[in-house]
Amino acid sequence: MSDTFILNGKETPYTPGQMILEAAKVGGIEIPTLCYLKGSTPTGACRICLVEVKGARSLMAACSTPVTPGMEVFTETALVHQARKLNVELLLSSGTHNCLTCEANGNCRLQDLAYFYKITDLRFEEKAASDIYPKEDRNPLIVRDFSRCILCGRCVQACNEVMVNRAISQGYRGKESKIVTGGDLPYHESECVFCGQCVEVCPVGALTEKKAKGLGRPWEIKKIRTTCPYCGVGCQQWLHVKDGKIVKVTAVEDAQPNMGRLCVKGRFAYDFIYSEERLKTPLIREANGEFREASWDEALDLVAEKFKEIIKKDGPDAIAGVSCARSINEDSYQMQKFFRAVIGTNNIDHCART
Amino acid sequence: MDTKITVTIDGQEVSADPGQTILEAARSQGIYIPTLCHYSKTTNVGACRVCVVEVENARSYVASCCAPVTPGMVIRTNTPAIRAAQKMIIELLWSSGDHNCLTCEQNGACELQDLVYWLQIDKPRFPIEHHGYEMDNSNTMITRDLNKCILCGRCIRACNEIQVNEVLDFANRGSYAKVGPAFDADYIDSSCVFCGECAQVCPTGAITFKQAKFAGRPWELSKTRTTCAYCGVGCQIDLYTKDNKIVKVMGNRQYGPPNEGSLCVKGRFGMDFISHPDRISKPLIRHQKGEAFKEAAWDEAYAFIAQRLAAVKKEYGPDSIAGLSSARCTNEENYVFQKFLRGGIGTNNIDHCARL
Amino acid sequence: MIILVGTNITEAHPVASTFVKDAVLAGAKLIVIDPRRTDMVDFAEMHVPLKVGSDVALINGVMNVLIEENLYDKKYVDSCTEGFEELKKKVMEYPPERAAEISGIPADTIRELARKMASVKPAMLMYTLGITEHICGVNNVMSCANLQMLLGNVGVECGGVNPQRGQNNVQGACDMGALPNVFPGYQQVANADARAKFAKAWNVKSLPDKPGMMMPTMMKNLTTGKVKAFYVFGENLANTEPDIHHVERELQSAEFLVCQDIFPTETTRFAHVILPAAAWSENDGTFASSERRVNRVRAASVPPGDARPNWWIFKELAKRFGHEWQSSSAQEIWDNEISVLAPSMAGIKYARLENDGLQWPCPTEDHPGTPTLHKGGKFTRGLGMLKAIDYIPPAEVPDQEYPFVLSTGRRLYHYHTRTQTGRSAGINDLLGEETADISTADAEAKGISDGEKISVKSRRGEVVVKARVTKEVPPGLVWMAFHFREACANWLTNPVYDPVTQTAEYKACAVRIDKLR
Amino acid sequence: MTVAGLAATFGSGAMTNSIDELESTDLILATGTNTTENHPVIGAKVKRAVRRHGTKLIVIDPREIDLVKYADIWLRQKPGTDVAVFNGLMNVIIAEGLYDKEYVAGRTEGFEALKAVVAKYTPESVEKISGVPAEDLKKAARMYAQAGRASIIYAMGITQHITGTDNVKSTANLSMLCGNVGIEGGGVNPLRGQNNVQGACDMGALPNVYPAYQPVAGEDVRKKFEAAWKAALSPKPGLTLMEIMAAAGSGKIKALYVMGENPLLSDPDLQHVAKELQKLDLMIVQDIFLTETAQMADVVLPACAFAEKEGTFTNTERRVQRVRKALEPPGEARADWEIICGISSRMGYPMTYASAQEIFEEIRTVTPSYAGITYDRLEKEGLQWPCPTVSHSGTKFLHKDKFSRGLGLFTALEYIPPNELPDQEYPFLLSTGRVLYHYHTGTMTTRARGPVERCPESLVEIHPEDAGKLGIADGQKVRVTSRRGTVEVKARITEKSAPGSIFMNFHFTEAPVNFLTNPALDPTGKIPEYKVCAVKLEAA
Repeated sequence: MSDTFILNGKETPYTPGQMILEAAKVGGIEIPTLCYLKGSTPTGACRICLVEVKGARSLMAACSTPVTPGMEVFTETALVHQARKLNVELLLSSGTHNCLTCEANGNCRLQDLAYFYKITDLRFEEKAASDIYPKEDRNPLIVRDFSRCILCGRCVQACNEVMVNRAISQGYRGKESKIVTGGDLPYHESECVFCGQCVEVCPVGALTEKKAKGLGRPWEIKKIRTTCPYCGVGCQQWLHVKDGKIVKVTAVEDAQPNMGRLCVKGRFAYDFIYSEERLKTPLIREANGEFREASWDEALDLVAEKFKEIIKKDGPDAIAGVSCARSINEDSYQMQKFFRAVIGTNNIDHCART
Repeated sequence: MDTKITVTIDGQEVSADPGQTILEAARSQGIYIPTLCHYSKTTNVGACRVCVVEVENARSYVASCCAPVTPGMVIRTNTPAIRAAQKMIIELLWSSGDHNCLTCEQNGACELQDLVYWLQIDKPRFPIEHHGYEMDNSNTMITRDLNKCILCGRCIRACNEIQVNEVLDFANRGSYAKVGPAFDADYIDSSCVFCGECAQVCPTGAITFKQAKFAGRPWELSKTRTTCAYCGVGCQIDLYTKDNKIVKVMGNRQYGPPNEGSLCVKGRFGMDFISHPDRISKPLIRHQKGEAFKEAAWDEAYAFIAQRLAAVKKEYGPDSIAGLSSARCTNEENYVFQKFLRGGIGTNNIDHCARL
Repeated sequence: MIILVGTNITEAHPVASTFVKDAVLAGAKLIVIDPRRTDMVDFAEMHVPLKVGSDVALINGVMNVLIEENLYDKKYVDSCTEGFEELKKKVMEYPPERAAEISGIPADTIRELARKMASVKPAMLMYTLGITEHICGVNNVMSCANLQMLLGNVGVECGGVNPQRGQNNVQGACDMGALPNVFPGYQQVANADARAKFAKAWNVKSLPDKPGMMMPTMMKNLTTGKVKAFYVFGENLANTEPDIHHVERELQSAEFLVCQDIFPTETTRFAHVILPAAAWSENDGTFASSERRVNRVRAASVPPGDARPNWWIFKELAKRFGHEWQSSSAQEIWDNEISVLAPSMAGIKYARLENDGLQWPCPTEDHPGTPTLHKGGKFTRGLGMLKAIDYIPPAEVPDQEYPFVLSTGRRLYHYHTRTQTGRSAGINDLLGEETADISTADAEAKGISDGEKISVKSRRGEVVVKARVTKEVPPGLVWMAFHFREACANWLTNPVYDPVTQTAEYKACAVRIDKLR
Repeated sequence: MTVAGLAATFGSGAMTNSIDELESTDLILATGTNTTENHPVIGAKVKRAVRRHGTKLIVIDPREIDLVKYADIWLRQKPGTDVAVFNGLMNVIIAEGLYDKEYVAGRTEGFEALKAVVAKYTPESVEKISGVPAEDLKKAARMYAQAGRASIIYAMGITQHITGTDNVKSTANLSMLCGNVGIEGGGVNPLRGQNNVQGACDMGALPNVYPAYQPVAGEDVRKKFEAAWKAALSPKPGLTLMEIMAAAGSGKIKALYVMGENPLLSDPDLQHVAKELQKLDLMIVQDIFLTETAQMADVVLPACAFAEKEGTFTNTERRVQRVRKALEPPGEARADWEIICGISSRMGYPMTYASAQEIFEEIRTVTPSYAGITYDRLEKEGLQWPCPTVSHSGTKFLHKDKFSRGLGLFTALEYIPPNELPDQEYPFLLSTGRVLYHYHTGTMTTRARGPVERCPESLVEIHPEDAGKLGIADGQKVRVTSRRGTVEVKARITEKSAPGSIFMNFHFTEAPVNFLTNPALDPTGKIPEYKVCAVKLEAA
């Protein structure tokens, strides 16, 4: 077919309109990038995805250069390598990038690239502390550390093009550049609805989750995939678990139905399960009206005995039950089975209506 | 027989053995006290002082790794004052050298980093000292970057007390203090025998495994515990692998015998052969004497051998066949091999190089 | 094109809303039909702020235009539906002018709306509780279906009538037969064959053939004594049901109330026995999402104290009645019982759910699942049924004494009665208390300023709550949520129900608002 | 050699005690072991014992090895005079009444015969044979006898002689004489050279025994294995390695199957071995590299390296430990057991194990000392056999209260000189062994960057006196010639070996020291005399 180009010497198919980065990925070549965010307009901001295109005067950004028929692209030449390495080094000087105190340590694309390109010292001087915007962490959920920000713009893309909450944008110019909310207000005074998608896509430690701070580094964490317990969309999540405790929730990328997105509840409202107020033992009401703790055997025996009594006296239809629209299918199944098969009534319903 | 004594740690009554340090007594109860210079099976030196605790009626904070418990002692490990002291100590250690994890191979497996995280230190209060030490890149096995050294002395004790190679020691004093072989020599020019124990015990990125550099971050590696393939000691080793390659080898310290975490140069640095290009990857058959080998499929090789062995056995009897088993193969393989010769061929002509 | 009816999607289903917004950015047209100026209006080509509860009239008006102006999909209607003539007859009673009178939407706007709807195909209609929480909830749903069938939008990709379920596993609870009339997989209890099948599977002689009570009936019957024992699993009825004062009297009168939950709630106060349950992240199991997708839920932490998985509690209870249930994990329950008994889920097994789940119907283990129902105009029941529907006003309409309409719903930062979100650090900081949302005009007229505490009162109760003066609500409307106990809208709401589904009319009742002295 | 010597004396051939015990015992006698180079981790333990626990150390070795630095007494015997030295030690101990009389009376037999023979070996006469000063010998004897718990460790320096078995028995004699066998911290402890020598022996990869040293000649044993393996078994003990080579040369052996060994670099008198192997009709080699031996084969089968398979090794202290798969094998390489099974099955003797673990389960049923060991039990630490039942916690040291054979047997032994001693034509004594940085025939370590950096090529150690006489400088190439062959190798001038003795390693195919070595065998253990042969030396 005619729609092919030459990728590292190999004829590779592409779909018209595809950028080099995407076409290469389909062709099995992963081109490193920091700013590229799948599904949004490429910005070419980070200059890490540079590739050599035969006949072009300079290296091209693979994320924003469309493939043309027969185009010859080289992704791994010495020149490319050198340019990418230089750009990583320049990014490293854009702020303070000492991983020692960074919550993103171990989950940082910039760090990955520095390692991949075997960078052993910082060639360029870091930005002076006085030239860096102060950290913003007055809201309860998201920490914005501008000393780590590389202005790649993924958060802006995520906010405007993915979640379309339109809360942040690129602001100011040149050395003063900053990712800002409307009026450069702190997040919690802005239009932000705290979906946290900006944190999800931040490739470095500029945007981190406040609640996860200090609870565990990425390598100490086990990821468990589950389904969100809130509305009926059924978003797929990763629970980040350390020592049996959830420390953070992120979205499962490329998974139906949410395709890597979450809302404020799904992302941040997981810790209710650790509330001290949780019911921890069966409770039985005493004659004086107060509850007392009981064993499972005692509580279940009591329920069974009372139900049997009522069935005997008033028939099974004198018992009714409401199942839970939040618990798992298997629980609802068990409950209706219990009502139908054990008690002998169809008086089983649930709050589907709210 | 000594009797147990009772002390109070963080309000909890704890029974301890006389002579036990506060640190040991606390850890036996699952109470966490951070340490850096402490390394089990070596002398407690109290060098880093991260393990400080409050002891009632003591005039100052006590380094728990060195202080023995005494009856009735009341110890507190987690007061705000102790945490503040620990923060101060860690910040001082941090400022004592170049501790930027971005370019450190030890990132993710650094005990100084762990404590900075654990204590939630945001930035050091003290100016960073730049020593400008040259890296010791003299050999292919161990890299030393003294700019990341916190002078905890673990490498020295490992070298002298665990391996007893007596190569490393402190030199100079005060802020010029550094660790190394005699006459501040590079490793390659010293009496070092490259057991790598110093790199294994180093809590920071000061002494690292050179061949592991840029071969994968700690969190990208898989760890498999196995038994070393060299001499008959049977050291328990942890192979750290990435992309089907061995990145580094560490002695397994989780379980005791036989090596209790130590390794020698072969076990530590002698594993390259596994992914060496010389490895045979396909059966080879020489169909006629004098001919060159030809690559073959397994089935072909099996059939060739079976048919030829059967022919020899038929013509000359089972005792015309012999097998050399291997002292390097597993028990299961030796078992299967001798069973094959005895049960399958019908000869006891089975031996191996036990005598070498 | 996307048509949103009675759904504040950015707050109630935020992630779903991002896909709608993405679609708009990519060029899709959006129509929002909602009394309130919800966030999605920013993205809409047209906002139709109809009067609360006038949905049937409006839709009938739109369909009137579609038929009058010959804009409907005749081919589809002819080949895939029945009942068109009756529908047409009924719809002819709702010329735009009449619909305008009821809905408050000008006749010309209704015409424009109809033409717009007919201009793009396919169009997807999404609704939520703004449609269902009315005494005419079923009628509203059927009207939406009528409209979409008339436009030929059912059974095509990116079309259809798509309810978004309010709670994470409403779909699953229904699928599992936690309904008075059906077994798992919607097999009728009245059907003798179904009963025989389940009786055999469950190892019992017989199963009750009479459909049971729906929840409001159960609760009513607590006071009549017809229901003696009430088993409430994971629901906080004392906050979620309309007219809390009344609900509490009902719960109070239960002879024996069992509550099974993860927290003490307003409802557990009335229990005789409380059973502590394992929470979401402490269970292995499955949820079914709005789009019928069965997804895995995985255990990531251990339950506190003695709390146990719900399925275990039921199994243990059954044992005390002499029933020994075999399955002893959620997976066994699913793989060995549910998927065996519910034909639409027969092909769904845990082993197949590792990644993106499966959408039922999925009848066999090699079936890929069903993303779009009624494909190619093939309805489950054969032909799509067009139903003639009349407008009925809400049960309680404003009058002199109670001149405002109260409508209720959810807000972004909280979920249901806040048992979960209220206990998650940071979320309360984002929204710490309930407000009564009122229009600028009403606020001015009443001299109420933003943030001021006011009284909201209905025939059933009164709450004192902060006023939130906003352009989101039209004059005459008060809008509240039911997340917070003190200022819960359900102290005020009207316990009247749709006769079929017994869904309460949360969306409309009459209230008055007063400045506090 | 070890199995032959110790089995005859105690009834069981293996390290009697555990590595762990070395660190806290009262005295260690190290003989014929360059521990810090060949077993560096055990070497560290010995050094730790000396430095940190006050353990006394006696080294008996012709070379000035590293451990000498740590030793209280160093006895530098002439190579091959070990029996004399040990007899001399015992002579002193018995003469001075320092032996454990109660132990000797209660737990041993053959004391009188021993006493009679060692009486001849006075320190003075031993000095004449071995060159060890009589006074030093006396001091060492007293120190050993009075130490309390004393452990003897030895390696190839003891076994690789035509008197290897006698040497081993001598160490056993000494240990029993002072009541050191069957106690913690004591014993006679051979340090095995290869990682799984112990396991290969345990598994019956020996011509005369089935797994767990059950003799093939034993009728009952054979019946048991015939039933277990469902095959008729030969009652005739097979040939040992060196005999196999000879039989190949004489045409009695037609086919040789070699699994993971490289006899063409490791066996003595290589040129002769090569000729013998050439005569085979069929040679099959299974290995991870195309070794010298593999290059001669008719079929070469690619095997998995240790990190590419599951299984167990048994270490020198009888500890069975797990080997785990960490990597995928290259190309089509397969685990050795899988290959054997494949061939066996095709030869009409089906072996169909699904995993190493399944094989181990079978091993347990026919190997009483392994019966209690399971993979599950090996998850954490290994288990030391004997471990007869699953509730048995393994055996830290052997012969507690009772020897495997009942009473410990003293063997009265006379000194026999090595088979080939220096003479005028071949005036130097060559000893061979290993260096720290390499292993065996170098297939593994010469393919590892670090070891090669430290030790890139073979060296011959020459004493400065000899070097001076011959005009050889450090680093110069020299030619070493024996009656069997010649090799060229770089000289390393060092005082490690005594004047008149030179030392070489066998790691490098470029300088195959086994061109030179003498294939004379110990009559019982059939081990060649790698440690002594006569050579001449000249600058190349």
